[in-house]
Amino acid sequence: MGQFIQLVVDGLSNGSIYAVLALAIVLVNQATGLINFAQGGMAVFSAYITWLLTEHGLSLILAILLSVLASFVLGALVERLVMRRFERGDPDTAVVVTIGLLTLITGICGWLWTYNNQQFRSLFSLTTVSIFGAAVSIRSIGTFAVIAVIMLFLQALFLGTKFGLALRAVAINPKSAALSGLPVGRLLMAGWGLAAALGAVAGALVAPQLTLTPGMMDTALVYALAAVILGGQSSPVGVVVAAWLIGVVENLAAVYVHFIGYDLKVAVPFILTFVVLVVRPQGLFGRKVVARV
Amino acid sequence: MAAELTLTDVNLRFGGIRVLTEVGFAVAPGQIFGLVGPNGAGKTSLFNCISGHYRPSSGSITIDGVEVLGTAPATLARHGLARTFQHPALRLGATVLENVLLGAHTRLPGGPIEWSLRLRHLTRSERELRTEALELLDRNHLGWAANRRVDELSHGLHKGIELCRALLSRPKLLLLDEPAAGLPHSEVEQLIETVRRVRAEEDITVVIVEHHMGLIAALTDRVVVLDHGRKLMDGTAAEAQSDPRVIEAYIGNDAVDDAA
Amino acid sequence: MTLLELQSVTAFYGPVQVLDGVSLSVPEGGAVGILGANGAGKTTTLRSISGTVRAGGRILYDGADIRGKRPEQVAAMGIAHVPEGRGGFGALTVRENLRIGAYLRRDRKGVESDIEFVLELFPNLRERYKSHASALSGGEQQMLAVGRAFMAKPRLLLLDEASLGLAPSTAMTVYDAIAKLRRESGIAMLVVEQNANLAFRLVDSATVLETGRNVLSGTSAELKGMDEIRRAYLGG
Amino acid sequence: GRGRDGASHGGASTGITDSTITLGITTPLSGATAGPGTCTVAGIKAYFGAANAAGGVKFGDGKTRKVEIKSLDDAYDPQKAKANYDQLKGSVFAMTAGLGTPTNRAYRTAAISDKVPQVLVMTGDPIFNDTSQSPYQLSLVPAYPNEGEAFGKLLASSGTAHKVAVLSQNDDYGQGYVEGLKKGIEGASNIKIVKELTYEATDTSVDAQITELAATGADVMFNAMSITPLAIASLQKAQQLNWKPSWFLPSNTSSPAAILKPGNASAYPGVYSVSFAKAPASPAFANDPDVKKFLSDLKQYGSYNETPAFPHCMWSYMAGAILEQAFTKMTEPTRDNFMKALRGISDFKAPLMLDGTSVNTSVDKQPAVSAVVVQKYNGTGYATVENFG
Amino acid sequence: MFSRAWVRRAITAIAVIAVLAVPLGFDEYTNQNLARIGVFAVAVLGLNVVMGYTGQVSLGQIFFVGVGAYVTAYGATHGWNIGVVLVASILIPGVIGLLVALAAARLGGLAIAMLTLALPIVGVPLAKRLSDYTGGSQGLSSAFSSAPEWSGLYNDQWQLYVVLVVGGAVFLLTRNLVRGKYGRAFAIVKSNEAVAASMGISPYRYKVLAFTVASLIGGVSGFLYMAVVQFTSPETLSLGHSVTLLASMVIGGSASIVGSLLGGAYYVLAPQLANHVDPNTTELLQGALLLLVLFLLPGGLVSLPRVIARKLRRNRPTGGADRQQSSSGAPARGRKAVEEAPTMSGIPTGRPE
Ligand SMILES: Nc1ncnc2c1ncn2[C@@H]1O[C@H](COP(=O)(O)OP(=O)(O)OP(=O)(O)O)[C@@H](O)[C@H]1O
Ligand SMILES: Nc1ncnc2c1ncn2[C@@H]1O[C@H](COP(=O)(O)OP(=O)(O)OP(=O)(O)O)[C@@H](O)[C@H]1O
Ligand SMILES: [Mg+2]
Ligand SMILES: [Mg+2]
Repeated sequence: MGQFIQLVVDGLSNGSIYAVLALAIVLVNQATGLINFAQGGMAVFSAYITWLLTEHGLSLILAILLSVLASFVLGALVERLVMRRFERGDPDTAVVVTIGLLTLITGICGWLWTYNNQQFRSLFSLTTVSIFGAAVSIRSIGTFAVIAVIMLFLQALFLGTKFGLALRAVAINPKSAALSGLPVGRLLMAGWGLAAALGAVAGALVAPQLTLTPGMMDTALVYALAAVILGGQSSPVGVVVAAWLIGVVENLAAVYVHFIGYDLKVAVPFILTFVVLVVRPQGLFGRKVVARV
Repeated sequence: MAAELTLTDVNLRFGGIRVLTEVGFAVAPGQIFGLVGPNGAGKTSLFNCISGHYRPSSGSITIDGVEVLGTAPATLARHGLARTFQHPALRLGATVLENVLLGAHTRLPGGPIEWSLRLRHLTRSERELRTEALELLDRNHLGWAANRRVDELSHGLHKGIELCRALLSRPKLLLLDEPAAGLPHSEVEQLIETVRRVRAEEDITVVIVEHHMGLIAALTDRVVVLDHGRKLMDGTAAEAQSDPRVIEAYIGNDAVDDAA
Repeated sequence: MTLLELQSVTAFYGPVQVLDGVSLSVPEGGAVGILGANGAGKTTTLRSISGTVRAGGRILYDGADIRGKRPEQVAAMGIAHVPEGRGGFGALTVRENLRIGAYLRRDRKGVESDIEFVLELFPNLRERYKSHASALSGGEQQMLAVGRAFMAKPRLLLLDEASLGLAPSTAMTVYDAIAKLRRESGIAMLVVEQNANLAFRLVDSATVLETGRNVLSGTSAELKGMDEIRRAYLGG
Repeated sequence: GRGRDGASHGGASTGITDSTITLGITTPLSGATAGPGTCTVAGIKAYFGAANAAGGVKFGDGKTRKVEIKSLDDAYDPQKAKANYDQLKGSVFAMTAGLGTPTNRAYRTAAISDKVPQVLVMTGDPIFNDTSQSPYQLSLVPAYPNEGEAFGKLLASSGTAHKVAVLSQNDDYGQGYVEGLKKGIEGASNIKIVKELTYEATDTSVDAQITELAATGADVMFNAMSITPLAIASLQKAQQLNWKPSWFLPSNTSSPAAILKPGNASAYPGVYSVSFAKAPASPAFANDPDVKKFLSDLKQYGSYNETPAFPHCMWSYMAGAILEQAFTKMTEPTRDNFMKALRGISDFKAPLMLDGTSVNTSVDKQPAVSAVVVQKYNGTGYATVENFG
Repeated sequence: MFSRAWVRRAITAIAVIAVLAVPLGFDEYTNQNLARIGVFAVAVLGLNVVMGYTGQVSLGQIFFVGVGAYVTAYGATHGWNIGVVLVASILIPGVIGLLVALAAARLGGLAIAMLTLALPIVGVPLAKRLSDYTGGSQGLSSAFSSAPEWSGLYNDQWQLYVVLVVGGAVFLLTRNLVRGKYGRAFAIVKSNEAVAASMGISPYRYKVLAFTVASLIGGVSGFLYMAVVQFTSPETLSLGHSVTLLASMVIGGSASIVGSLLGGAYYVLAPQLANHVDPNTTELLQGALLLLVLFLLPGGLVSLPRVIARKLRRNRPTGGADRQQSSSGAPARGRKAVEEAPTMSGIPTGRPE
């Protein structure tokens, strides 16, 4: 029983890693209609900025704040200078452009800061507290809390604010949005900027555990994508819940389902997602959009 | 053989919304049948039920006496049902001819392996259908546009292309969803001619949804009026146009003197 | 006072010229119709005004040339365009669609009361208030498009076949509502309409386009009296 | 079938002239393994950069040649490694130092049929040392089982009873270590393996494994792990669970600065590793002349500015020294002659080598370096140990 | 005068002969590179069938390449007849593809991308687990494609011939498939499933078909991979390569046969180019190259001639379209304008007859 709870707690803390990235992906998806493969790379880049600032003696909090700001600007610039050209074209091309961005950003990180692992200070301490007999680190709890806050913030942004509504409208139909007077370009930039800023937070949360390397987010990205689709692309709460679910189920399956084991546990989120999608094509929390004929 | 279509007590709901309630009527083979009613009455949904895109929650739909409820749309299409869409659904980047040829899909023989080998009889039937498609376009005054990309053409022409696509499949039951929308008056007359000619030549049953009462009056043998998912009346177009309930719910009082 | 004036406007799609010197003018609070066969360039004319198609010639709005402005800038100047086809925000609810229409407005109260006005006009939309726009019937989507344009409280309304797919009585209601709006708040409008009977209920004058050029213009009364017009557009 | 012979025109093999010899490397310089991959290039460039600066290497045929290195990135993709080899083989004398089992295997067959030496490559795969199967091959580092076995033997000879928990990478690397461990404790009744788990190199976390292993209450953790962040996380996680076994880490994830310190390894009764190279980060070697020269060569000629966290820099630096040994014994500028010279080195002590280890290339089925010593972490660096505990 | 058909046949024959002469004319490294391009062009071609033509985003194509390679390696090392090896290396991935497709085709849009993404992700540990057949993480080598003595060819020449013949056949068959009936069907499934259904095209069945064809072709690519690389391991089917295949498809030109070839060339040559410039910054260079190509040619490399033609047309000195206009007295709108313009009243009475 103790082990079971510990595994659940471990799973939640893994899931949190996927969740932060997934939230950023949802943000871009809602604001531009794209799945951004470069999201992980952008988060890594932001983490390097934070790291660089701390290396120069800044306090971690300050470094993160500055990095969030810088990332917002960089994200907006990426949209303006790179993505803009592809946004109204073939969506496959746009997705491949984000793949190119991922490669480029990873390459730039490797070139500027080498492919070696850099130690990244953690916002939260590693000391543990005991919850229901399971050891939980303050870091896990802190990460958990930050994610919950971001999740609620995004949920409120999308559903409750005019700005969020405008972001979504632009993604759905930029032409009509422009006819209604929405500043399409600026909204797209804002969407990317926000996602990049969120990526900076994600990077700072994840880097202490994964250590900072250019490819730090590669695996997490795959899980984050699964979480985005499982949770229902449009729902911040949905993807976070999905990410936690994936983390927990994966752990339990590895330990308790002998046939799966630690090598094939990676299949679990995908099987889970498949089963859910067959029953609920819109994902756990997504709302079905009917395509009428 | 023109098809016979019968609907009995068709019910359709989406979540809490009742879209169709106990709708039933029969279309005799070879008829041109009108389906009218206010916006949101459920006309398109009814088409979707017949063509298999929607699955009614209860009721029965038979074509030539065979129950088709729950049959996949592709299967129905292979058995002689064709339709157009209220909002034209064409491949915008492809040429008009390519779009129309799609209608001939079920008429082309051969499976994927034969087509990979490009067997001679396949290329021959493809050529023949191409010729047929061009003739069809010509007859519908669209021959000049055959090799233009669809997105280079104005919206008004899209309906006509869809009609040709549906006709190329040689259907025995044809469902037309607002074929006259967006056409100027003179074109509507042409459309009326076309549908009449098709019925005369092809041995086909046609069901038309249309808000253009002139077209309905000129073309249909019978009409059913839907309102809020229920059948309001069933009769000739003239009867419908003078039925006070229909005028109240649909045509509007001051439209009577204006209607063409 | 002329609100909008097109002077020899030209437009191309790629190398293909589709407008070849279209001229017309809409007075403040006036309503002008555009008639023409399919492909005559009616939609393109409206697009060149709202900035979705690049145009040559001159397009004067309030005396200033607005060519080259981006659609959102044009919209911000008080021009609302009800585009041809669906053009809605499928994954947004009816309510959200209407709110997007009012994006440029700052008066919260006014927006809410205008939403009420639109729902009054289109009872169908009230019934589907929380549905995604993509679930609506064809006519209901058209209502939503018109409603969105109302929500913008424009000075100039560009209507591209606003009656498309509307039931006769509804079309009438809409046109009467537009006429009322025009009377009450002095909105000017440029109306493309295949159903010329409807159009003439609304417009004071109209121009006929053919292959991208005006071939005929006149007041409603003048045009209605012409045989060719009757034959081609009115069915008489 | 036949390949085209690029091997020798009128005596001298490809890639060697009277004044130069060119060596080729294909190794991951991008992607997940780029960290150690970059190190492999830096180390050998450092060695020969210094040698070239000192005038060059004097060959056994009396000529002095400069050594040139051509390195290409294969991103750990076997197909790209083969393509790189295809590209290099027309201009290099031998392939060397590349990192990775599948990548080295991908062009092994071709190298054999082209008679291009593929030597001192960094893989623990034993096939490269079997002269009957791989006549033109020789790997540098101890086969993975050797390292595991060394630790197993130490455990077995401790005389006390131990329960061992095993966590290994799910590939030949991890399996090799575990195999070696088992061989080392064969017949020793005091050692019991209580649980064996694996992880994937791409995993982001091994928390669940550690949790499961901690529940066994084992007092020894055998952690055959090659991924830096996971090694750190394992050390951290076990502490969180208040599980403090003696710990074994393999040679390439035992860096005191990069892994043990952030993992707070001093919390454990003992952290063991095996090695044959001096750890430059270890204070014990701070004034070691080998280490000092190595670090300055690395900076100057390898363009590598940090103190390496991966041992691969040291290993390829040694590879340079071993190659130089072979060069000095080469009497003809041919590949055959080179292979013979390379195979004839015994008890050579390359720079940076720990006491108790040496290079022996004449033993079939063994890599150039097969002896390792077990070391124990002392809070800052390592010290060689003879006994467990 | 020669008839058009005759000229076409002659040109085709000359082209075929020229292509077949290639292996004899180039040096070893060029031949090897061409062979590699062929391998990945076939893989991209398969991806194009399911994604480019049918619109089902697949991140799993490399998995089928890997399975094909493993089957080939297994068969070749177990002394199977080479024909049997070829057939097995196509059919086994095909059957797996079919089974996956039966499940995946139920899902639409991104969900299918996610499910296919799982293939390489799960494929790697699976390949390790099935080490009895796959050689585990150490992989399998097989030099079954060495040139036979009777041919008198070098290995590289022989391998290139294998690629040319097998790959050429696959390209030809696929081109035929995507041209007529099936091409149209795939295209409408891509653009609107509801419409497809009402044309008698079951979206599900055609998605399954496209996916299966893609995996069959992937299997061919795997066979050729083994013939050219002669080694396979779990790394062969890693996700990163699948993503690169997808990028290559778009860069070559999606839904295009020639584009597939160009995509294969990109897949093979981009890393080599990057290595040539600076092996230490290959990722940076490849990312930059990808963005550069798509920036200039969003339609992929295959659109280059079209883009050049458009540029030339635009740069033509005043005249061109304008001149045409003044001579007809009507805006240049092709046939329609010319035929429609003259109406007596100035009001069109309908469309031209
Ligand atoms: N898939 C669906 N999901 C939810 N509601 C739907 C769906 N399909 C139809 N409806 C609802 O059913 C009602 C009837 O729609 P339908 O399209 O059948 O109307 P219609 O009679 O064709 O109207 P119109 O003349 O405007 O085209 C509408 O209110 C619509 O919102
Ligand atoms: N994207 C495009 N590319 C090329 N040509 C186009 C494009 N859009 C429209 N056209 C052409 O421009 C001309 C004018 O089109 P427009 O849409 O303005 O006509 P319209 O008068 O609105 O017709 P309708 O009544 O059918 O809507 C047509 O000949 C059409 O073929
Ligand atoms: Mg309808
Ligand atoms: Mg129009």
